[in-house]
Amino acid sequence: MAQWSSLSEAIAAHVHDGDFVALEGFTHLIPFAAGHEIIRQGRRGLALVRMTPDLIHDQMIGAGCAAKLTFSWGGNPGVGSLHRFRDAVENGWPAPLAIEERSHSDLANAYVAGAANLPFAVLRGYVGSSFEPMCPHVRSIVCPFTGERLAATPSIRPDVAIVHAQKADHKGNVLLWGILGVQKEAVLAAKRSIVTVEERVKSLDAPANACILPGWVVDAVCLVPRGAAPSYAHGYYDRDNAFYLRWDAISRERESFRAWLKEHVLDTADFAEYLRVLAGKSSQEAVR
Amino acid sequence: MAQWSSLSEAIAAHVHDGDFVALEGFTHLIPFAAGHEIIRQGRRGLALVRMTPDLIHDQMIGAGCAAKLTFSWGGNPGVGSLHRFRDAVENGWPAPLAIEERSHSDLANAYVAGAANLPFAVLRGYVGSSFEPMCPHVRSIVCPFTGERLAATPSIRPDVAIVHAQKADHKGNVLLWGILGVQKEAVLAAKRSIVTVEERVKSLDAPANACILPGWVVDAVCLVPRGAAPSYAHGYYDRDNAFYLRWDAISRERESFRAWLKEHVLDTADFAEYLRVLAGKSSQEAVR
Amino acid sequence: MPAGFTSDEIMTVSAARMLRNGAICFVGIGLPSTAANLARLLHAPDAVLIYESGPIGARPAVLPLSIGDGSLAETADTVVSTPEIFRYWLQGGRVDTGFLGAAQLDRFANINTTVIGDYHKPDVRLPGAGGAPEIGISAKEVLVIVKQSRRSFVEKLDFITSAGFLTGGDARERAGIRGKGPIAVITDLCILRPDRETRELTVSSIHPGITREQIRANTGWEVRFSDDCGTTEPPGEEELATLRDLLARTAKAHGATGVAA
Amino acid sequence: MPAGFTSDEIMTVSAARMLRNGAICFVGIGLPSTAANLARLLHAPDAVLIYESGPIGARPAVLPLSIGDGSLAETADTVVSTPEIFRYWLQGGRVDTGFLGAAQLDRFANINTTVIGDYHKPDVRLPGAGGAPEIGISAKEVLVIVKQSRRSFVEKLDFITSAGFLTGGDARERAGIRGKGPIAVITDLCILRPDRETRELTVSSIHPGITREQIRANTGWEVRFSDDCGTTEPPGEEELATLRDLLARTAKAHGATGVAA
Repeated sequence: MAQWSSLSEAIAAHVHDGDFVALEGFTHLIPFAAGHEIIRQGRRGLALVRMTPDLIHDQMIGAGCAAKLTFSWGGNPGVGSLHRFRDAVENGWPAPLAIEERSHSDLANAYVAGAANLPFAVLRGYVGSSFEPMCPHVRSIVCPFTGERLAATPSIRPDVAIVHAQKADHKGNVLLWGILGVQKEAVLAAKRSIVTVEERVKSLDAPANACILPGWVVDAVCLVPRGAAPSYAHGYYDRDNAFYLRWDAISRERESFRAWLKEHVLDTADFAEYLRVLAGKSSQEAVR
Repeated sequence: MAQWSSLSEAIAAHVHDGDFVALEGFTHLIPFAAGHEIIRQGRRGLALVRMTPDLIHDQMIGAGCAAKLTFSWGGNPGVGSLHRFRDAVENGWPAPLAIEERSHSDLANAYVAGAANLPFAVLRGYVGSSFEPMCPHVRSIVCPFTGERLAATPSIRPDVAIVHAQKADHKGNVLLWGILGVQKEAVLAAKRSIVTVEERVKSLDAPANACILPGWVVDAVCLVPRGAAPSYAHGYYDRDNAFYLRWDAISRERESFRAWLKEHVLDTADFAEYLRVLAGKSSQEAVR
Repeated sequence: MPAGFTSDEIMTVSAARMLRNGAICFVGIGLPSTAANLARLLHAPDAVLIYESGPIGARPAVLPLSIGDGSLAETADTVVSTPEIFRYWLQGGRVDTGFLGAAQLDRFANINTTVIGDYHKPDVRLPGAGGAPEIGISAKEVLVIVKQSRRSFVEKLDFITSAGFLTGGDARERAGIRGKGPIAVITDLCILRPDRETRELTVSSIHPGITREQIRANTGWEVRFSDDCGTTEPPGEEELATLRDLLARTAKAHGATGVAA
Repeated sequence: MPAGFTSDEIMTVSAARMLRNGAICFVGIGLPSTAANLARLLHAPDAVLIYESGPIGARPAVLPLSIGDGSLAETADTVVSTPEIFRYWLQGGRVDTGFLGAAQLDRFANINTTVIGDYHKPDVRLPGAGGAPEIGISAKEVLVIVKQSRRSFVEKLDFITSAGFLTGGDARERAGIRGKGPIAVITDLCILRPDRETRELTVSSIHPGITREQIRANTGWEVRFSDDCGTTEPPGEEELATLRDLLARTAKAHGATGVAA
């Protein structure tokens, strides 16, 4: 049953060291504020999962929160590599990062299987690739009717899923729209879930068949305006493309990353303060 | 690519004797007009599939169109048995009817597997029931990761799927809303598809993430106002509950059924005329 | 039968009482839907009613005649596809209480809604399984509501559509079924519950005015009565008024069919 | 290089020309997205662009910077969930043309976007597979657009992310893959197509002003030229104007990043 709470309370209550944590968002509605709060609270040893880990995962990995990453595409979309992710994989900094690598189709199916309480997913996948020899989670299964061989992979069942959405009502019923990604499946596949939202409303006033998470499948709902920035929230604000570009320079070296993290995340009280600090920076840069 | 056409042209072009045909609709948006046209055109030997075969399937079976029915619940919802269906199964009238019986969960999963181009579906199903010994399509499969045993059933891949929807635009993009049932999956699982609609519109003006079938996955779109009657079309007209009750008496005996079918379906040119004949009857009855 | 209420009314009221407030309830059409909605109007306003056609959190003003009435969609928190209902919501393990009807059941609360007689040459072809096989195994617990007679309470089923306790004892657990199974069967005569050891359905409460002889006469096996078997609390005024009001509204909306009761 | 257009421009225009009008196209971000949208603005107004984030039938006014830009959702015929895209639409067999980029490829058009060096101790960790493994096998045919160099066109891949023709000949069919595979690789120097027998990528068309020597120097294997190897038709005025206009609008909308080109 959804409890309205502050984000710091929600992370403290539901995300523990060593947990298997899904933060999802396919370019849209990425839960940046929640990721920052995980960093602030100093979580360690997390096994993270995300289809498209990007800046927020680069930050959590660089901050030392993660021991493992399950993913299908890890990059700065439209810009290039994730330097902190690469540094962890290539050099073990700040800690070694185990990876479980999948394709989008696999991971999307594996979330679906998790939401459906199945132990594995079946897909037409990976044929001819190096995944099956190299990645032990890719196995095969034979159709009991046709004899066809298909790929089978383990379902994803996170300890906790964290997503951002546009609205929730007082009961914690959550509405999201636009690019939906795999957020519904992530929440339904997880044991616990936290949803940050742009707006708390009296009534969702949702159209028929909209994507809604009933409050009783959510554990904590937190009001965090702009909580998906620098990604975007459809109907609320646009993607801050300039930040994605700036991140390439910030994250390239360990020292510049550490300085940025300290000033923007570790030394800020919450996401609202982070946004103020960031806004100050941007206006300074604009003045130069 | 969707072609706008008359329903009689669409049935003539896409439904052939012996085809495997899905007419879907979970209480809502049942394609009655299309079922009548199949009867009118005298199709024989059809293998029909529907989760909840009701009056329209009773009519097609009683008219002699069907050789087989795959289903999970066959009845007159809220009223009782389907007499024509029972007569076919119990007594082979007017023709023997083979049945492939499933549960809702199975058949829903089997349509999903069909839409996803998989040969089989996996579900937690049937444990402890008589299905596995009695029904050869229920087999089991072992999870390659956990060793758990689950049910496996063949996917549904109809030759043609027929559904009714609220609206389509000039390109044949189709919008439906309300109780969606398994219609999208049925269309995507089938080789060909026919959609009858209440209304042809310039633009669908659909909300984000509405249930839409793009015109290029549909073969024929037919304008058939009230084409789901006596079931209902959300936003257009209500369910004619009285007709469901009357059907019990009409269908109970072979002769009363045959007389009804001749007058209402075989001797009418199309669904519009059927509705006029039916309306005449109802007003006569109301006068008595 | 005492004056003041019918056997159908005490059956429905007794069933409704068993649905706890806040429970996520997967509702079959007919008697289960009547009982679940009555509970929602009485002590369980926060019960979440899920119908297999797609509505989650439905609050219909009148009883639906079919499992997919428009009123269910209009009043629900959300309406998803039927595959999603079965995959993410029922199989997903989110349902507390599965509320089932039955054509026939046996002493271990196994249910048949498929066929009477030989499967391949049936005497009576029933509507079939619907959601029952998976509701019976995936819901955390199951309530069964059914009118009691020798036709419905039989010694041996011709087909098990939905597993109860199978052959009794720990047979259900040994089959690997996760949900607890039928915790009560509510009829127009009494309430039966599974014996703790044998899991045989045992009369635990007899409706006022009903005799043990009547129950025996309407049960196809030698029915047992629990040691602490008591008398069912008769329907209270509010319970009766709410039920009658609901049925009257329903009859007015649909035309009286007698079915939804 | 002749005056009037850049090597990037002829690459994008050549790739765009290969997308037929009405094709259902699964679009990767970056170069494929540029080419597919250019095609849509030129000869293929009825091409249906599917992005893996969920939009089906997207018609963005400017190029998306990410695979899930809001403009894709706003202009699409419908937006479904990401699982649905991969399950019902790609795996469902509805995609005619998969449009891929590549970090590296080999002579049989196998693609690597995973890792350079040892998988477990990589020299360079690339972003990973994304949708490529299943686009490569489920789309009816695949187009690859990639800048040509000895770093991208290599003798041997460290990891096959997405299957091309595997070891050549009928290896792809023998592996049970249904889709036809890469029918063309379009680079900034030339167009390569698989040889009918060996399936080795063979230069079938050389961009104006490019020499065979340049192509050899930028290919990590001993590249072959087809017997009827010709010269690529230079970009026409309308093609160039449309591409430049699209890129200018995009730069204005996003701030110039140089990435989307």
